[in-house]
Amino acid sequence: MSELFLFIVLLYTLSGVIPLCIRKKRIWSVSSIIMCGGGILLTLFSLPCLLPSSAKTILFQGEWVTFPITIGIDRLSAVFCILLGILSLSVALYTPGYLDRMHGNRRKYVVSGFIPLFLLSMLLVILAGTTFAFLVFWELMAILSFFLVLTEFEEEKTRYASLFYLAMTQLSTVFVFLGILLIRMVTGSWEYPALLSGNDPLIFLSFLCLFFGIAIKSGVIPFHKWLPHAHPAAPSPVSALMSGMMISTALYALFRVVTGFYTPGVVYGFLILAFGCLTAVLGVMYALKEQDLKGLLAYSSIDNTGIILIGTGLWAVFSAFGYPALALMALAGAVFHAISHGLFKGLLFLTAGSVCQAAGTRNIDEMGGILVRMPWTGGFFFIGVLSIASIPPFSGFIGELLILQSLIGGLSELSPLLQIVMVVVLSLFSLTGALTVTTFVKAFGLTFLALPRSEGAKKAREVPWPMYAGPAVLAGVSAGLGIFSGQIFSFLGYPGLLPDLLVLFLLLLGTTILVYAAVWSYASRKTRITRTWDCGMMAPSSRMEYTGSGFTEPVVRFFGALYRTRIFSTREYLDPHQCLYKSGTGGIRLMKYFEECLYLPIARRIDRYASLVSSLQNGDVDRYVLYVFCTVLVLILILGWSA
Amino acid sequence: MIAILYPVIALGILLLQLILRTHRSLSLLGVIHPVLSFIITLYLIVSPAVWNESPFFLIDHMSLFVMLVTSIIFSAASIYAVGYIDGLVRSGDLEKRSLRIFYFGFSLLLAATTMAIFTPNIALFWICAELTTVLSALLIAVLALRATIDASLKYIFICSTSMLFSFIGIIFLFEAVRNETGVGSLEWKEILHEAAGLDSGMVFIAFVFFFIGFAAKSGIVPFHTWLPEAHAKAPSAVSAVLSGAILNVGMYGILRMTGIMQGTEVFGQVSVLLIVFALITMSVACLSMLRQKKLKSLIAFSSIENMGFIMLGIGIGSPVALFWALFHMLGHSCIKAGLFFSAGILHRQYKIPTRSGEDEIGDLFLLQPFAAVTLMAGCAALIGMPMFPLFLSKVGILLASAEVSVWIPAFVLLLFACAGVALVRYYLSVMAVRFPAGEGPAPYKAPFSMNLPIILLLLLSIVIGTVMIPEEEAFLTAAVADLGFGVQI
Amino acid sequence: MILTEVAPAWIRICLILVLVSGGFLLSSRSLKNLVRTYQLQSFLLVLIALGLVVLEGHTILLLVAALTLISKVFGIPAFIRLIQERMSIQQDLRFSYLRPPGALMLSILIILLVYVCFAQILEKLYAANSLFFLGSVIGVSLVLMGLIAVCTRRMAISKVIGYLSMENGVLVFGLFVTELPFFIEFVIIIDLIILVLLTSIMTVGIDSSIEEYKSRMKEFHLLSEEGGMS
Amino acid sequence: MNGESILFGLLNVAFVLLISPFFMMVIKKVKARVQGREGPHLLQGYYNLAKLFRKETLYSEYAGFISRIAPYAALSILLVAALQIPLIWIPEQELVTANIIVFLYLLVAGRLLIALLGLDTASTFGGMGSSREMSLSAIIEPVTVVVFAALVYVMGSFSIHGIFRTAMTTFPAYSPTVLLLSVPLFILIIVETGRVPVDNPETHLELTMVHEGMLLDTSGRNLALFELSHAVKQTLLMAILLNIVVPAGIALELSAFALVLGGAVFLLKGTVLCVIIGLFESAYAKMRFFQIPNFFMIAFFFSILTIFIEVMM
Repeated sequence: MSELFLFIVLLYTLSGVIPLCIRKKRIWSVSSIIMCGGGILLTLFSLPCLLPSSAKTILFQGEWVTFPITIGIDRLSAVFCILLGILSLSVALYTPGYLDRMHGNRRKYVVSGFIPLFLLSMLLVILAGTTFAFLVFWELMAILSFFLVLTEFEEEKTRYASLFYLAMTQLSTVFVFLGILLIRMVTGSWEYPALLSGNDPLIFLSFLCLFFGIAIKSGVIPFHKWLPHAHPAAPSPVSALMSGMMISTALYALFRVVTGFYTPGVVYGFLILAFGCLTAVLGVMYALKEQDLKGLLAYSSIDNTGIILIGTGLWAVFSAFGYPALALMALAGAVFHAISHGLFKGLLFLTAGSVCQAAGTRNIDEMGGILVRMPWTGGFFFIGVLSIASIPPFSGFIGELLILQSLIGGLSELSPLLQIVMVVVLSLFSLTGALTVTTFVKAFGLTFLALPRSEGAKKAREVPWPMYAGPAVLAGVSAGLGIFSGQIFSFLGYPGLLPDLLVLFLLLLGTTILVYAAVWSYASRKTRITRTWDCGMMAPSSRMEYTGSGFTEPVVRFFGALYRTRIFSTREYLDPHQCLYKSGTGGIRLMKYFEECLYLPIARRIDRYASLVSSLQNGDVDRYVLYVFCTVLVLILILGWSA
Repeated sequence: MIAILYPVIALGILLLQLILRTHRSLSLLGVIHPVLSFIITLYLIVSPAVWNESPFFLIDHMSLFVMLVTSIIFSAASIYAVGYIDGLVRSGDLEKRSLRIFYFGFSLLLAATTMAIFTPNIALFWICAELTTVLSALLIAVLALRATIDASLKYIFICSTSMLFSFIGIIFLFEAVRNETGVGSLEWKEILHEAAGLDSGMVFIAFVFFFIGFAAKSGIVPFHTWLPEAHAKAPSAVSAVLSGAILNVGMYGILRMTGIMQGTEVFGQVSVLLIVFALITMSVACLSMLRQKKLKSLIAFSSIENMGFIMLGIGIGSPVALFWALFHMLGHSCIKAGLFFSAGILHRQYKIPTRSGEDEIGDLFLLQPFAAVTLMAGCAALIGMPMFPLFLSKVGILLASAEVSVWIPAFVLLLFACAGVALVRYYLSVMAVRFPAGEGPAPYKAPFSMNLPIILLLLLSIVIGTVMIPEEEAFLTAAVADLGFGVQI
Repeated sequence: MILTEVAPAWIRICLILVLVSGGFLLSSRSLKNLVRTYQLQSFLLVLIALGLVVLEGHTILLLVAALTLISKVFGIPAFIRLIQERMSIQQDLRFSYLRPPGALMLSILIILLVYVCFAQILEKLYAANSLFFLGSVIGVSLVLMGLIAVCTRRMAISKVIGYLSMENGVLVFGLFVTELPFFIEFVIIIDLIILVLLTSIMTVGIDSSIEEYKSRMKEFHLLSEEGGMS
Repeated sequence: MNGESILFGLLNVAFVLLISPFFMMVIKKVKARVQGREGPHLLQGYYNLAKLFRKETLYSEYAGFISRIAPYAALSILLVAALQIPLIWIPEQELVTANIIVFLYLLVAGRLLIALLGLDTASTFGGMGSSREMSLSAIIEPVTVVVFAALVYVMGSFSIHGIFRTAMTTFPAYSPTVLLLSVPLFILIIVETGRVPVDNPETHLELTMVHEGMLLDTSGRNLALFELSHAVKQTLLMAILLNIVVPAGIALELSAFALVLGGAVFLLKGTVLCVIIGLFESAYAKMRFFQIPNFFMIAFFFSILTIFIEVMM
């Protein structure tokens, strides 16, 4: 068992080191093949650990310079290992093709080398068995992903994104670090604590720290702002991994912490629930308005994080009030959604990456008509859309179903005050779901359907087969996971949580075939492909179509309070007294609320302090001696005072 | 009497440097001296039996540890200097005549540092520390530019004036011991032995005054002002030594002195004093880092930050904290020296020492891929990424500090985050600058002797950061015990 | 016999004079006077050392007195004069933060502060009129007054004199700790080296001719413009 | 999946398909009468469908596979959804898929397909229609979910089968909360089927149309399928309201008489409701598009009120 595991680690390491050390043309195909092997092996390796009977297995035990490191697998980590295995398989299939079409030379080696290492670091985070090991791998994950985000460093936006990412990830480290230190103080050991409880304020403080640390990493609002900058800036396979796997890894940590470290408490639950609701609703609101295809996907990751947080929060609340059945349902929903989100978000990012590369733009308004040009890519994207829009029986539906069930179930169980909270959560949750559908109708419809709106989109061509084979794997798993969800839950030992969607799927399939057959046999089969309604214009032009902004305008109007706009204008004058107006520009733009009202003010404040402090260093030796003089006086005063 | 070899070798080398005048031989001698010191140190470390043979040397785990760090840094710097100084001479930045001054000063500096570490007497220690100031000031000014002379003068003024206070402290200490035992003494070991009986008021005065000078020596705020300028303007080989070895001399003094304090009644006050200064140091350094536009100033401020962090470990005063403080010292020296070396390559590439104003770095990855990558690795190490030693010492010291107050690690971690952002922000701002086609400088080919020490130091720091070298733990624990702190870690 | 009885008073008078000389050092503007004051201050140290020899009979203090006489009363001042001549600076007219009257006021406050603070700590061990106590207060005060000089004088050469005065303060204090002074001599040597180095950097640069040095020093703000030019 | 379930499925689906066009025409007829017109024949719906099925089908030359799949998928999704809602007979054994959330999300699926279809044809109206449709659906969805959550809460079952059964068994003494729920349910019917004041199914005016906008480019059998699925959707939503508020007549055991009775009673109930809808539509004017959220708030208010009242009791 542990040998096999070490072999898998070796495979990942090898596939990371090979392109970093050997500079041969297309060496990354070799590395990809190894990574495929690693992914498949990892999936197979983790499957038996899922069984209800399997206990925690220690795979490796050692010391990292006096600190204990344990690597072990249990059922929760096995679930995420499988996700990681599948994602690495599909990314490995996808990456070589993507790299071939990327510009720059040396960075290709770096990207292809860092991807497996990044995956490995996440694997180790998931399998870490001591808080110290967790911290080590968590940090490695952060730094590796930072370098990957930085790939296209020539672009100003990328550098901004990576700096933002680094700052936030450092902040996350601060919290996680602190949380782990506090746990170490409370328990006196580096082992994962088990169900801490008690009135020690340190316990709650440690929870808060860990939660905020994880929240930053998984893009919980208001700590999210780095995410829509960083995820799109990275090359698409990396975006897929960051959105698909890194967020899942953070969520794994959340599950581990919330369910394992602390005795569930009401306060914990409501805290998570509140952040979850905020994240889900605002995340999808921002996603809806986003014009950058990858940015839209990134925001949608935030919204899914929110959904998962809601599930986790519900778990804590229900557990604290003593409804284990409901709690289990909520947690199952959250975990399942985390997995399925990993899958379909990976799928969406990979296919979106192909599209962006082919069209040479990430702006949805400049796309259109891609489906005809890239049918495979488009088809798999569509499956991703169906999943994320939680269309039954695709996988995205299951998580929402379970969480909704537990919410509605909780409605009839809890005390009146909590019921009201549940209603609020319920309506926000469903609002999120509906807006997600709208968002992805926009994302799919305006990107793939209708007429191309730019030259780039017109010239887009289908990618080579491995680049849609990777997404195909994800699409298959994503669909299968939904269809067989009932069976999967029974296999895991939780039967009867949800209706049998296999039947639903078969019914849908059968009915469609029946309807088709009926229409085919009884109705007229005459078909013509022509111009349909063209308003009397001779040919519909792409300029007549709805754009992304137009599409979402009604929602923006409905939720005007949330989308704050800001008017900007610049004027130029002919004379210095600013009397003779020369020219100017003006407009309205959507306010980046969190960035402009939260992040930038803080950054400016810190910068002000920094400039204040660095003005101490003014180059004047007299000033320097003065510091010494004053300090000595103060010290003498302290001496006299303390005696 | 193995230890006697240190001064003997130093003398021999200095004599040879007087006789031999060719550039080659001078640089060769420059390498031989620290490497020999390194070998002797290693020998001493593995054979504890010979430690107590000479009354003129204080040889214990602690001094050997600091000496080890020092000789590693000096060896690396001397190897680096072979190529670096050669480049300076070729480009005309360094006059041929100054060459001998440089190598002579370099060897003398090593000798002074060695003596400072091994001397059993506090006053002698003070004198050697003063000597290191003078000699490093000489090395800083060796390029004879307005900026370097300015920096070196500031160094002398701030450090020497502060060091005078230290001497007052030493006198107080002496008097305190005399009051207790009737016979004054300045031997580290004896004072440590007598520490418990000393008058608390006297001892506290002694400590505070002593602290002023050595804080200035190790760049503790507000005595740090000389450091960013001196380290930034010195030739990179010298900056590395200053940051990696000379700062440690100051810390060594504070360590020993705190060890003495540990046995007295005033340790609580000393601890608070150290922690407060450490936190002030770290905050000033980290915030200043955010505004630095020059690479070497940035790295220099990061040295201040790290010194503050080591002092935090000392201030906490538990054996665990001291253990990790020593560990941090080792790791920081290796990483910082490596970083200054990388920065030196960039300075050669972009001719920075001869210019004023902002660094003009561009086409970084095209012109200097090696320096760029090692710089990146060094920054990652400074930020405290796992695989590098600073991460571990961060965990160790912060864990110990959490026992004092939970807010210390929170605050310090935020400062570390700040420093990390500052480093990366700088790196990001230079990495993408492109010179217009044809206007960039010709690539500077760094000789192998400049690349080798960087690789060695980075490898060394990764080794330290990932595995415990056999006996390392026991050795460090013993070093902590030598200082007068408890035995167990 | 008489000498041993007179000696304490003698030493006290000298100590007070040392402080007074410190005050002069702060207030004097002419560089020549500065050097002369420093010379006087060093000479007072010699006298204190001699007084201590009489009082406590440590002959090693004689050695100290001799060394001080040679280095501080004759050697260093002569060297500084030499440099001053080469730089053609007569007056120190630019100050930062405090002009001489302010500096004097401040130094009075400092003496008071040091006295009060040290009294707090040392009263348990020493009588208020013991020589050690007096020596420590005056020594530390002198060091701080020297520091004021370093801080407020803009010209490097006056800073150097301030530094030397600080050192004298340490020496004053050290003289009262018997057995110790042996080491103090090392200190003097070290500081001589520092001084030599420092001034040599400033006067001759590392290797340049006088003209080149001046053109370099023009921008060098440690030297004031009116002082640096001839 | 036993025989009973299969029988139920076939019966229910067949019944829904059969009566849906009729209900559509009833509403049209009522509206026409109110406006003083004669109105279409009550069986005109069936003629229309037959006509459309016989006609040629046009596809836009820019359209992809969405246009080909959507009509069939939309209808079959609604037919599968129809299994969730028993019209005339509630079988003993619940279906394995019976779940109110599945029903809701199936409706969403249908809407998603139609919205994509609107974009697929590359016409401006299609985009406009789907934009409006999706925007409205975004804000009606919380209302829908809360209404159904209230239903689940009041009736104590997660499937509509169970809800109907509860309504049936507690029929004479049903609590006022169910009456309260009928208001949001009614509004849901209006919204989901695109009726005045939210949408106007009669016109193809670009200022007002929502649902029709998306279907503007469909023709022939595809249009027929969409019309049919629209009608089915309306019937299903009506059935929910009817079988909760007036649960009388639903067969609880399998017998020919009970089924016929159930069918007849449902037809009657449905016709009455259609008349009400028709009158309601005639009484109101089309709302401004951006006023519509206010209308939804009424539904939201009532559903939350239901829950609160139930909590208080």
